[in-house]
Amino acid sequence: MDFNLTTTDAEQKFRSELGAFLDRELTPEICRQHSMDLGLGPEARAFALKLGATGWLGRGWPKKYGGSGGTVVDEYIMVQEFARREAIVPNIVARFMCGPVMLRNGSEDMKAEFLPRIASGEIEFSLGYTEPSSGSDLASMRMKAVDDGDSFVISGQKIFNTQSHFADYHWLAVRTNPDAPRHHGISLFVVDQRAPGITIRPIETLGGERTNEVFYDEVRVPKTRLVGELNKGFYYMAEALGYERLMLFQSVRLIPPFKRLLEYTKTTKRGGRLLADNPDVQRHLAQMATEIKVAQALEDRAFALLKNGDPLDHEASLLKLFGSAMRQRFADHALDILGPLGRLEEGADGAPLGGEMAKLAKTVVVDTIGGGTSEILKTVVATRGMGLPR
Amino acid sequence: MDFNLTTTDAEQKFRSELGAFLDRELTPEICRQHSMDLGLGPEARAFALKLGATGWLGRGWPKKYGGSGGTVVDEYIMVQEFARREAIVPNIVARFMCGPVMLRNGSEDMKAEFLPRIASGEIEFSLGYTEPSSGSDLASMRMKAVDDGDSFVISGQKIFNTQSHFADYHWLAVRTNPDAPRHHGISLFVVDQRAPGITIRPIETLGGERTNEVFYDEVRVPKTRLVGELNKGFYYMAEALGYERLMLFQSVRLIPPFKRLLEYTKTTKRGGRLLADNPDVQRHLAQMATEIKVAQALEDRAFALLKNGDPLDHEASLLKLFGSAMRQRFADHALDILGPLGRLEEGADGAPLGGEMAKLAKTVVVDTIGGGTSEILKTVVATRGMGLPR
Amino acid sequence: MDIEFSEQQSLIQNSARNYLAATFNAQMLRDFRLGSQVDAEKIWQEMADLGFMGIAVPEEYDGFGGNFADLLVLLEEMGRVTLPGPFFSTVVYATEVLKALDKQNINSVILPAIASGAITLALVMGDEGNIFDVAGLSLTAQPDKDGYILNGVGQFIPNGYESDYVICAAHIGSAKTQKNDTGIFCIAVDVPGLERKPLNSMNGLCVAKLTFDNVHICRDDLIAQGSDTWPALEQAMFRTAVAKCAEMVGACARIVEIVVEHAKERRQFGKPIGSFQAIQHHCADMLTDLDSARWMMYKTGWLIDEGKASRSDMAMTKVWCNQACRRILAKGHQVMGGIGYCEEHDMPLFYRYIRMAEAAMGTSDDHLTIVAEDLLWETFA
Amino acid sequence: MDIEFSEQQSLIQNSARNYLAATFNAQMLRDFRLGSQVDAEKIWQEMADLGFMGIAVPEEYDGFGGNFADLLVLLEEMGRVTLPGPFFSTVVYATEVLKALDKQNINSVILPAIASGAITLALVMGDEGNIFDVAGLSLTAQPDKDGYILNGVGQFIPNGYESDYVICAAHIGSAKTQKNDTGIFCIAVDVPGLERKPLNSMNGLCVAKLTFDNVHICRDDLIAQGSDTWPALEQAMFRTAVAKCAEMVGACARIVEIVVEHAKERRQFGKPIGSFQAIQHHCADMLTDLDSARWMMYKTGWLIDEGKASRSDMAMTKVWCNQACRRILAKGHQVMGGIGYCEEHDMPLFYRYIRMAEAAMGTSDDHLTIVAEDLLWETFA
Repeated sequence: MDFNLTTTDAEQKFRSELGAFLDRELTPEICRQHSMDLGLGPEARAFALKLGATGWLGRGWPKKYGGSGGTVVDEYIMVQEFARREAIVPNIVARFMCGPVMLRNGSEDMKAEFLPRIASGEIEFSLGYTEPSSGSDLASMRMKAVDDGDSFVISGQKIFNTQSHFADYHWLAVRTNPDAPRHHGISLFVVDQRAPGITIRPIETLGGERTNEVFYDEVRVPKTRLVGELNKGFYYMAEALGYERLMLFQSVRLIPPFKRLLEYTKTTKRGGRLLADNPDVQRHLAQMATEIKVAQALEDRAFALLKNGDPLDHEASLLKLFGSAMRQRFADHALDILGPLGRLEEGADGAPLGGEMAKLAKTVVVDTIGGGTSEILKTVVATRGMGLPR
Repeated sequence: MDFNLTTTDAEQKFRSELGAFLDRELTPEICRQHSMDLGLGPEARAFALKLGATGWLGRGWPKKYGGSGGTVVDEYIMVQEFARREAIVPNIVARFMCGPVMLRNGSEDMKAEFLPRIASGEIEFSLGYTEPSSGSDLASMRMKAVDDGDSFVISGQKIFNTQSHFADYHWLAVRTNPDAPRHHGISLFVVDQRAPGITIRPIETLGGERTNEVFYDEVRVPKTRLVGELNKGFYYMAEALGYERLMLFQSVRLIPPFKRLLEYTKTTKRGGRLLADNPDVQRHLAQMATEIKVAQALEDRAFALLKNGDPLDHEASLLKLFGSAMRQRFADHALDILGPLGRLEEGADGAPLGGEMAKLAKTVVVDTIGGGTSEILKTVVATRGMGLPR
Repeated sequence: MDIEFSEQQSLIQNSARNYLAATFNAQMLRDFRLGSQVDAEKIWQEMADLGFMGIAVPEEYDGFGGNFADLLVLLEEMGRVTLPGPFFSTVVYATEVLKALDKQNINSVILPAIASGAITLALVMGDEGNIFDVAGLSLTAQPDKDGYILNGVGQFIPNGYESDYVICAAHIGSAKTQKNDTGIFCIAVDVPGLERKPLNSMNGLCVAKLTFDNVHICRDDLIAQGSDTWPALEQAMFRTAVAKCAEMVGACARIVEIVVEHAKERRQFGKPIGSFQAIQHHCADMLTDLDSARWMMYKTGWLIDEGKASRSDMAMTKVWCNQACRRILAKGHQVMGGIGYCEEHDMPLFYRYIRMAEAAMGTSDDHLTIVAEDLLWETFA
Repeated sequence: MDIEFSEQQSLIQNSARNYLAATFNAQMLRDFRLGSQVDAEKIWQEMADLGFMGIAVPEEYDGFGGNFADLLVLLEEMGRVTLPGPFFSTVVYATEVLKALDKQNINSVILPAIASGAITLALVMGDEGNIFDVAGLSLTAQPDKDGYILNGVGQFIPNGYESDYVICAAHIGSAKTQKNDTGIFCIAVDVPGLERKPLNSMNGLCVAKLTFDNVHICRDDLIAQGSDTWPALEQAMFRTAVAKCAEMVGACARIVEIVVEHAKERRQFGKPIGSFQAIQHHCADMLTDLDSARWMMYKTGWLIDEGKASRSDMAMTKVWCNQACRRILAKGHQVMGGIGYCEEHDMPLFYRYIRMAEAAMGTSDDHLTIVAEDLLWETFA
């Protein structure tokens, strides 16, 4: 039994070099652009290219596709080193969601075209899965691609495509065989996000992030942009889920905000008494700290399975269930600790910690919804993880 | 808007006279016999007859059936006055579950035979509903009554018939038409609990109460003992549910134990400090007190509907949902307050409050299960109370 | 026992529901949050004309003379539309203080003006929304020859930016612990030395920071002082906490309606999501929390009107409403799914409203502490 | 990162699971709870022969020399059958203290006897299960000419009635606050003046009250004293708290198995109840709690073996296991329905076991207080 992430010298070297790079290059502005989903500014774009140039962004991928060797441990090191600095790996959708699927299932041409540009930090993708009437029931999607010689012609609408306003490509799931059973008629395409016929409408969210509706009006997509085999799209989407959930969710990200909150309670008085001396505040803090540690233990276990080559199925759903609910409890505790002032937002005179907990509280609302609702995930855990009948 | 229970002089007089009677006559031994479901001893039997002799047990029923007039307010006063003294109205199943159904649906002969004996405190009933394979899905019951001239012949098994070992009559639901849709083929009978062919096997429970399995082997029941119409039994069972739930559940019963716990914390030190000075203990106590008060407000609302003649449907389910979960939280708080010693039981040297919280904790386990599981009740609230599709 | 609304209460409910539903829509409410004052004065006057402002003002002061439960009925309706503006701070917060202080010479001037909609008020009490501790008063008033000099900062003052007058509780002199030295002042916001800054909160610009820098107050602006002052203030604060619960219950009642409607209409896996047990049970939990909060709130209101409400009764009400409404909000979002996270939907209005309300007039922790104090010193009955 | 059990741990797991499953059945466990000692000696010796007693005893003392994680693996198995008897008090609680004190002359005598199954031990520490406060030690030891006189009451002592020896922590002299004056004694239970009374607990007679009435102890029975004693004891207590978590996790793992089996087999409304979303989601919640508790427990065990576990790491583990296991227990009963409430079913065994364990070696409140203390004084990493 060994919970050490880095066990080889190479891994340790990678971690420390990457850490040093990030300490040097990551600015608050870049972190802000990462976390807001409002679009990458020039700073974040430049940073992505700089990281790409080191070869580290492609760590874990074959060299011929722009990768730099290394293992899944390196990928996890990368994710964690960014997370502990409250940043996100640049072009994360391309790097951890679309890229790996392409690597396993894409044609040689597709891989050669896209993977090196992902590894170089050049391009980002946006997921095009959800439709207004297909949320939890993703397999009911209705947006269609019609075969038309060398290309498909696509019309319809997607929603909650969070990166579409700044991403370069749309990772689009559409129905290609309306007559097949639901899961069997869906294909994945890589579509130029700026192609003629595409309209992107912004959706403002409670948490302040931007997401989008994306409308397709007879958009022509060459057949070379089909990912893998026709009508296998749903399986490609599903097979990557465990890996994605682990790589995208890192509770270590909560540690810096927690430390700031802790420090705030040690230095701020309410009613003549330090917050940290209030037993209610103490209980909230202790519970928050405990739950972060528990989440980390669960993540360690999931990563150990992944590293071991074991399938990461319901374990990833369970991890997301735990982590998302934990983040919501975290925000509730934080607001309880901060009281009325904790409801002040960025820019308000006297807002504790610059209003970050008010912001966090709004943001985490979607955590138990997006990327699989808790209800769907619980059913997955119960049926796939525990063998209960469907 | 008026939350006063007693509004007329007659009601106030009844309450104060009944209260004085109970203060005089109720002994700890009687309360113990009431609460344990272990069977009524001679003291509790004698007490029931004494109460019956006052005419108050039949309060709310017509005089010709042994009642003494009065209103549903009087019935509720009776329930509450017993509950606040941690006792239970004697022969409560007969008085508040079987009696009212009989009063509405029974034949004249049946009413004349049974109701006066209920009102006099003489007889108790035991519910015979659940079967080993029919719990939440009560309508699937399989125990059958076969028509045989002047009587029915009944064979089969019931389970969780809590009073059968001391009750005089079995209030038995059985299938009388196997061909009808599930809810339409069930009838209710009054069966002498000591009739030949009936075997009662005790079941010991976690909470220490006794319950029973009841086996019927060709038990012959005269047709005069059919309650109301044939095959209407399920509806009779259902129509009484709201009334029963309100009359059987009274959160005021938790107030005396809460006060004893409170007093204990004010007089007991742990680690050199009074428990009552421990902020964790304070928080637990405040939450417990709050929830008892909230339950009382919900009960007031339910009773106001009942008194007003409004149907008490999902509101009673909601009340039971709240109250049962509240009692479980209450027990958890109590154990948290009392720490290790709170796990000592009656008779153990040093058990706080004579081990009553350890006992309570075990007892409340069944509260969210018996009399309708919380899962079933939530579905009732959602579908019947909120109009969600079945 | 009769929990039906009185005829008068039903009238209040209907008139408020009809007016508010016809007046506010989601876009308007979002605009208000971001600072728009379009139609604010017109709406304010219409509400005054409907008698809303005078609901709890005694008839002798040109009010409607309603009891506390009447006020709760109205506030529940206002919660349903997440009503913005200085209604609560004027008609509840400030009015409760004025009624509790019961100074006829003051009330005969201010209460009619409140009832007619002529003025709006805010209240400066304790530090950072801490309203229950006399030692935590935000301001000090130093006597000088023709009055007082007020200093200090009122932080997180509801509607402190858009009100005409501010009622301030201040320590007179320098001692900061005695209840006897509390003075109450009523001052116009244009007094020199008072700076008001709106604060960006989760629910927009509905709170403010008021800085008093040597503000000269003439003697007549002291409206109460002495040993009765703090107890009266405290009583008003607890009643106001219960009133806040009515707003929260109204908001949550509307959340439950929105969510149930969605659960009936939204289809996934070939059927309405409301036919799935998980969704049904979320909804049942929401209704359980809503009903329990609602009846606790009205029962406490009735106790207040009967003169029987203890401090604990009122504190428990805020504890439970805070806890229950937080759960309703969370489950509501869960049932709504992604669409409820979009600002164009109604849910974010309620999110912002409830998050502010659960911290207003005392958090759960604040009130549990009060309940515990009383439990340990008084009798629980 | 490799969370697989080592080969040795798998051996321990298999051997324990096979032996315990073959040895215990529900009826036997109920009888044990009610005081039956049938087969107890035989079982004890079999377990010793299998190496269970020596698992954490260093090889130099004739033990198995396993690390802390090995011990956790074994305890998880014991939790699965709610193992009764003095195993935990002897092999974990007392052994951890002895190892922490590290007195070779003592350990060379006692540890081999533990490993061989020759003796059982109990431990008397603080008042009423309060094991983390030096001021709360239950006993005082007054020096006299040839030794000490022990007085005091050890309340709620795990397996205090059926053990051969008692290790006692006592204040030497009369001062009750200094960590330096803590002395540790090892005494045989037949010493005059020691009265032992079994207590009826939620899990039967597994705790006792030990009254020391002028018990004369000879000087040699003092096995440790001085400034290192309390820190060593404290370390042992925290490790033991983590060990208790392993038992709880084992019990809950078995609850989950029982419940899932039931949910697959029990049919209502024409289908297995496990096909209803409400039941599925209860089960998923249970697994989430179980996995999180389990991996937190093993990770902390690993940290302990690496010498990197802080006091907080260990306290957090008990906090979370207490909280998670309580929920698992409650949901387990809910899925089982009425049958799980009958004493003849296995669920009550687990109910009683978990309710005791959640209070043993510190409640959630106790450990949260410790975590908070450390958070406020140390760095959180």
